[in-house]
Amino acid sequence: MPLITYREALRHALSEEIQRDENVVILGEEVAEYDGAYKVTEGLWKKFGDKRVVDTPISEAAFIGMGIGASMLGLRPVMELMFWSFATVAWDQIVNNAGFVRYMSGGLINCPIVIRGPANGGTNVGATHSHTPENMLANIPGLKVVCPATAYDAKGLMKTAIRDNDPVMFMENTLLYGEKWEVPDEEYLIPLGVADLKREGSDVSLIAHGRAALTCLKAAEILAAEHGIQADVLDLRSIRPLDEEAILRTVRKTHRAVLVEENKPFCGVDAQISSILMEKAFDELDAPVLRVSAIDAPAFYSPKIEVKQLPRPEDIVPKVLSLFS
Amino acid sequence: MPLITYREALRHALSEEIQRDENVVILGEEVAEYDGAYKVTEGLWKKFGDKRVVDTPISEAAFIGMGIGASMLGLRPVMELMFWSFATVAWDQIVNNAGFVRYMSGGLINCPIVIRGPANGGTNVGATHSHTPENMLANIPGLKVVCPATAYDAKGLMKTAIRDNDPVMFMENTLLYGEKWEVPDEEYLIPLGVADLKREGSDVSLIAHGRAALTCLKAAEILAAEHGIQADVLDLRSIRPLDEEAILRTVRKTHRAVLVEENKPFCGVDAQISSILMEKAFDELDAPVLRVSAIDAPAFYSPKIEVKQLPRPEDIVPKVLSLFS
Amino acid sequence: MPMETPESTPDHASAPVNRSLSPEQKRRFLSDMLRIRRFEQAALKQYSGGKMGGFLHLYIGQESVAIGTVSLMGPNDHVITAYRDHGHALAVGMGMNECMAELFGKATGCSKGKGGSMHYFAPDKNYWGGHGIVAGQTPLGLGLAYGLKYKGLKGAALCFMGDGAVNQGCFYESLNLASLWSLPVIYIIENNHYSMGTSLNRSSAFKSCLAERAEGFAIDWDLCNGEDIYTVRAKTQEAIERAHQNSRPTVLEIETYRYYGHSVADAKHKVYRSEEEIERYKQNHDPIQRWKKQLLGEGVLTEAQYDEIDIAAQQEAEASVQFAESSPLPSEASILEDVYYEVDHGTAAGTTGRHFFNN
Amino acid sequence: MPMETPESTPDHASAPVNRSLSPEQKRRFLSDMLRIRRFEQAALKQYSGGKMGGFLHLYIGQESVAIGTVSLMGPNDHVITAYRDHGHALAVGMGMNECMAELFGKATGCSKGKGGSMHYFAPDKNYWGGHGIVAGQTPLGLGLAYGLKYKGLKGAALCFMGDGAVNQGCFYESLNLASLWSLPVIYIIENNHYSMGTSLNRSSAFKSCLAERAEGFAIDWDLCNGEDIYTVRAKTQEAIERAHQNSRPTVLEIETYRYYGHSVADAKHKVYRSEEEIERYKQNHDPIQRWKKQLLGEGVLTEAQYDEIDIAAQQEAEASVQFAESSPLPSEASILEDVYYEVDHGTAAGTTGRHFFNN
Ligand SMILES: Cc1ncc(C[n+]2csc(CCOP(=O)(O)OP(=O)(O)O)c2C)c(N)n1
Ligand SMILES: Cc1ncc(C[n+]2csc(CCOP(=O)(O)OP(=O)(O)O)c2C)c(N)n1
Ligand SMILES: [Mg+2]
Ligand SMILES: [Mg+2]
Repeated sequence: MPLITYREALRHALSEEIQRDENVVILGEEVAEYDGAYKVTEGLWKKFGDKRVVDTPISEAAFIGMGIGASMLGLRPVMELMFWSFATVAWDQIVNNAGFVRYMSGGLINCPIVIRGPANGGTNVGATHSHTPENMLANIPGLKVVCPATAYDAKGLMKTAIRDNDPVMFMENTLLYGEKWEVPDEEYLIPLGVADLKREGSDVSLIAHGRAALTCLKAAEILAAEHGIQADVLDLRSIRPLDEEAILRTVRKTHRAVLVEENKPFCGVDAQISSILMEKAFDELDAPVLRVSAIDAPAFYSPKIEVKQLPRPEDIVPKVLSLFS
Repeated sequence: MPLITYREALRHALSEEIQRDENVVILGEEVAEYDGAYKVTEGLWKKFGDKRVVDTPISEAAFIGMGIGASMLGLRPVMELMFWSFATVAWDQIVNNAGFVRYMSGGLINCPIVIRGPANGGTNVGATHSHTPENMLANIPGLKVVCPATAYDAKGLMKTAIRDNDPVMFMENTLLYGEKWEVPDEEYLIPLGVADLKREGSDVSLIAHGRAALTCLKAAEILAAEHGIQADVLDLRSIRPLDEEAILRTVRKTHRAVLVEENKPFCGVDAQISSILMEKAFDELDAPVLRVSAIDAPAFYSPKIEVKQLPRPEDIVPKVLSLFS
Repeated sequence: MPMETPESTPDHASAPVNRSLSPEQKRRFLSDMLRIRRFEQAALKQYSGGKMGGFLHLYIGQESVAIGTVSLMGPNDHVITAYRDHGHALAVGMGMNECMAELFGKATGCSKGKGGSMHYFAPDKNYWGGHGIVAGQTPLGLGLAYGLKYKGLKGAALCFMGDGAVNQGCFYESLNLASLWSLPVIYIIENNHYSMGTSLNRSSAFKSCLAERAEGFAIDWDLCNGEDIYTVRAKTQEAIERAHQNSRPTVLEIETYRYYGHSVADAKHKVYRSEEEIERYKQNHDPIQRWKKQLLGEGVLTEAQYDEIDIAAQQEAEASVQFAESSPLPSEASILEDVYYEVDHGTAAGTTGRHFFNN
Repeated sequence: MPMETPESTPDHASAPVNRSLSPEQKRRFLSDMLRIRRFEQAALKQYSGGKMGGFLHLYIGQESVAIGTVSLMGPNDHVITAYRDHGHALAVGMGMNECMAELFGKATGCSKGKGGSMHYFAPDKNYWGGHGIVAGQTPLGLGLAYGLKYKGLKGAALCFMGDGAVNQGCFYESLNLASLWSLPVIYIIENNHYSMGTSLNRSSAFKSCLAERAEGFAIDWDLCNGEDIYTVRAKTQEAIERAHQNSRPTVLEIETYRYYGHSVADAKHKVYRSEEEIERYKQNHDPIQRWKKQLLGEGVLTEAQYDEIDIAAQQEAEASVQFAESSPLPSEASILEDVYYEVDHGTAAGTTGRHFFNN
């Protein structure tokens, strides 16, 4: 299988879906003539023209809202937020309009929109540009939230997200855009709501989403090599819908879990996972479910310090070891 | 002690603090000449005049941001959101500016602002007007979040919030504004970060915040009367800072807990509490910590149905009983 | 003070779009306005009787705006509005039954009892709500216009908003996009001179009027007196033509007045404005009475016909109350319906993974 | 195309605020501009050398705007700006050392390494940042003006923003409030004709210029060519007087140009605009060269003096790199500092309850 970057995988997904469905339109700041601030949409404007790939002014509330309105009429807008951080200025449109219009209309109106862009810390852009709002948006019934960790997942999930008839919040990661994975040439789709067991073990479950899943894979290697501990690494891939079965399955097998995420801890996604395990796997647990999250402060600019703010393998390993002591 | 309403308690707190500190100014839609959409500020404009109590246009992003800017210069604005739901249009100002300005400036700038208003469902105003964003805002390091359940708490916490030198998100409840509690005439303050054990029991801990704490009290009465189960009812009062000690104390005593909140379940405050108990009270638990939250859908308008969407005593009681079976 | 814009002039009555009206159509407008008024009055009565919850924002006094504008809509014209949405709903042809039932929170309501007064919808009638967050509908309206243009349809999106809503930022973002991309959206500011208890001059800084703010975005704008249907239609038609022919946006400010409080809960509405002011409007500027007089003068209406129309409207409203009253409540199970399309339709997507997190 | 506004006219040079300038002050402006340019060039070099992370938005080409405007500030005048904030920072008197150290992410940085390039602050110099969210500072600037008025101080808040930032809604909400309440805020649109890769005409619909959008809010506005300090000062002084004397807001659009990309990561900036365009600006409109020529012409500067000033600026910039390089990193413990005032100060409030939720 060809090795391609996460960025290319997304681009292929977008390109294929634009070709497949005339209602798919890409909008966002600098997505067209500039080829995308992070080059995810590179070449698409040249290939598909002004109608299908559209540059917007810096008006997230209006253009996201516009996309929602257009989706109500049957378009399938794929809106790029240059950073998910900028969702803060479009919060009302996302939550109240995309999230609730179907419900408030008693199911008369659909909102098949995808809002996508990077949502991550770790790139020294400071607190205003490092939001990871997957927990907040998954709190909203009506929204779906997806956080792919690899190129393979990014492509398969993006294609599914575009075809989904509900609003999907698609969160990427600038630190992964340049990383390569094997991705088949043939078309494939990955359903939302299916976690991926990225590594099989038997002793402990590492459960994560987004880039943290990759950090868990590294931690798992260390655990195996240095401590003889074999970890399951479960990548949630989608936050809502959530593959609860897979979570319970791995924990029922290993009886121990460490949850890892790059979000801030208070009411992070892993708070929810922990509470699910509390409720549904209490008797299966040989030790408390522990969490590793970003250090609980706004994102620090200083490159040498920020790197310590996000979960690293060396933060995960001792947590795991503590479960066995 | 005189019985006064939650609304009056808040008003007294505002009035006393306006008088105490010339930098305290109240701003919001209809807070002055109209006496407040929910009459919390009734009479204050008459009493204190145009400078101290100010009506704003319907521009939440700008007036909240304005309050933040003014607070940087040393004012202590108390901003009313007619509903906390409308924070969605001011989200960026609240999160990035109030939440992060101190951090990003390396501690050079303070933001002693209070943003207050009702945050609750249950009044048949539909999904757009029923947000309970305490979980989301408590996710943001830099913000503080307070959710008083009684008139006594509302007054004592409001006065503290206004004197606090950090941004405090103060969430009230329209269903409580008219309810009465004993409130002393003498001045008192309630610190943030101190939970209140509103009922003492021995068998189970009901942990809640806001109106859900009152629902727990009712459930506790039923449990005592009909099932001989004595419940601790712990009202968190402030979400961040959080009185973790009090949470652990009650659970170490009862070894069983049900967490109740009116928020939607996914990544609600109680997900966080559950994960704390998982981590820090695992060996103390005789049964899994269970949760009762709002039914996981946008707020339903229909009065007869919406009432079923929020936790009621009859939702809590069986959860508690299940812990003993 | 309010309503200083000139009332209907002969020009407006003789505008092509008005000259072509048949007597029947003119009486139909009367009926349409009376239907709104009688519906609202019935709703008020039922609200006071404890039959509904939440808010009730009445459209009484503003009927000519919804009827005048919506009467010009063709098959590809769409409507979206704020929470004061009953008038527009009835204007586009929604039935009183489903509207009243919605207020009663019944399963037969237009939104199955989920939306309530502020959140009516009827996409089959090109009616996209009913939106509770002030000005939150303004980008959605833009999106309707975008969708029309994208699909190559000659249409317009009429996006209604209040005079208070003009102070929400997303409206200006929308204006810029509308102008920059030449989208066929028509923002109709229903200026009833108050946003809750705040009079226009206490909420907004402007030059001659609110619509003039569009000038800076190179958007055509206009201001008119809304009490007369001819005027409303003449001005709206210009905007619709601009949208249909040139795919250009318009901001049209229409002066009007609400007789009741902001919502039924607004006990102070005779404090922040005088009784005389309210009376003046009722006496001199009532859109229904004005139109009645106009039609009587034109000889296309008799007093008897008027009464007949009015009684029909009252009866229809009463019947809708009966309908609502006797309709079933939504089921408790329906709380979890209409959240996700995929779940409702039992698709593979809807049955994969956990969608709901009830405890 | 850009910069069609007239350049400095004799009027501007002879404006009272300019006529009163001493030769020393005039040379000081030169020095101030050169300090910005040399600082930015040094930063660019260090960025390329891998000494910093994140973004670097250079102010090169726009120096006259920050220097011209800030030179008029009195003790109660305040500044706030966006992420392209180094120019304003140096203009208000921040040291190159703490500015460069911030870029290096060092503990000696103006924000202790926490804010980075986009988030400089110096409240002791009335400088309130450095804000990363486009236009997010516009309500804060309003708040500074509100605070001044509340406290009865005669001052102004200068709130800088870009030509792309005018399409964020909170700016218009702020304009309405500023006008309605007569707040002494001056919005200065630094129109460098591009928001990232998007040229002005692709991002904004307007009549004659962006500032004219203020007209609809009954706010005074003006447009000027920013390449000449005399012009910038003359126009800014009018706005400051309006703020100080009448407590009225102004929107002042100043045309300018950036020579480098949007940020240093902007590899396409010679694709979305031509090399010739950039060269034309450098050759004909460079604010430093223009000012140098002006002062040479006035006879208040010699080539030797110029070189001396420039070398001093270069040396200062180089020294700041040394300072930054040799400064310590922030401690890991400092991650949890500066989040809450009460915690940092160990008050009762700061020690009650759990504030941080690290695992
Ligand atoms: C963002 C937001 N802020 C505040 C409110 C509360 N609110 C609802 S209607 C209203 C007044 C709006 O007045 P206007 O736009 O003139 O419309 P009218 O009620 O006169 O039809 C206010 C303040 C809201 N729903 N949304
Ligand atoms: C709300 C928001 N949207 C998008 C961005 C990304 N962004 C940062 S700067 C910028 C361009 C701004 O251009 P302009 O206002 O003209 O300022 P200039 O860079 O020219 O100084 C964009 C799109 C952001 N920081 N915030
Ligand atoms: Mg109004
Ligand atoms: Mg620019």
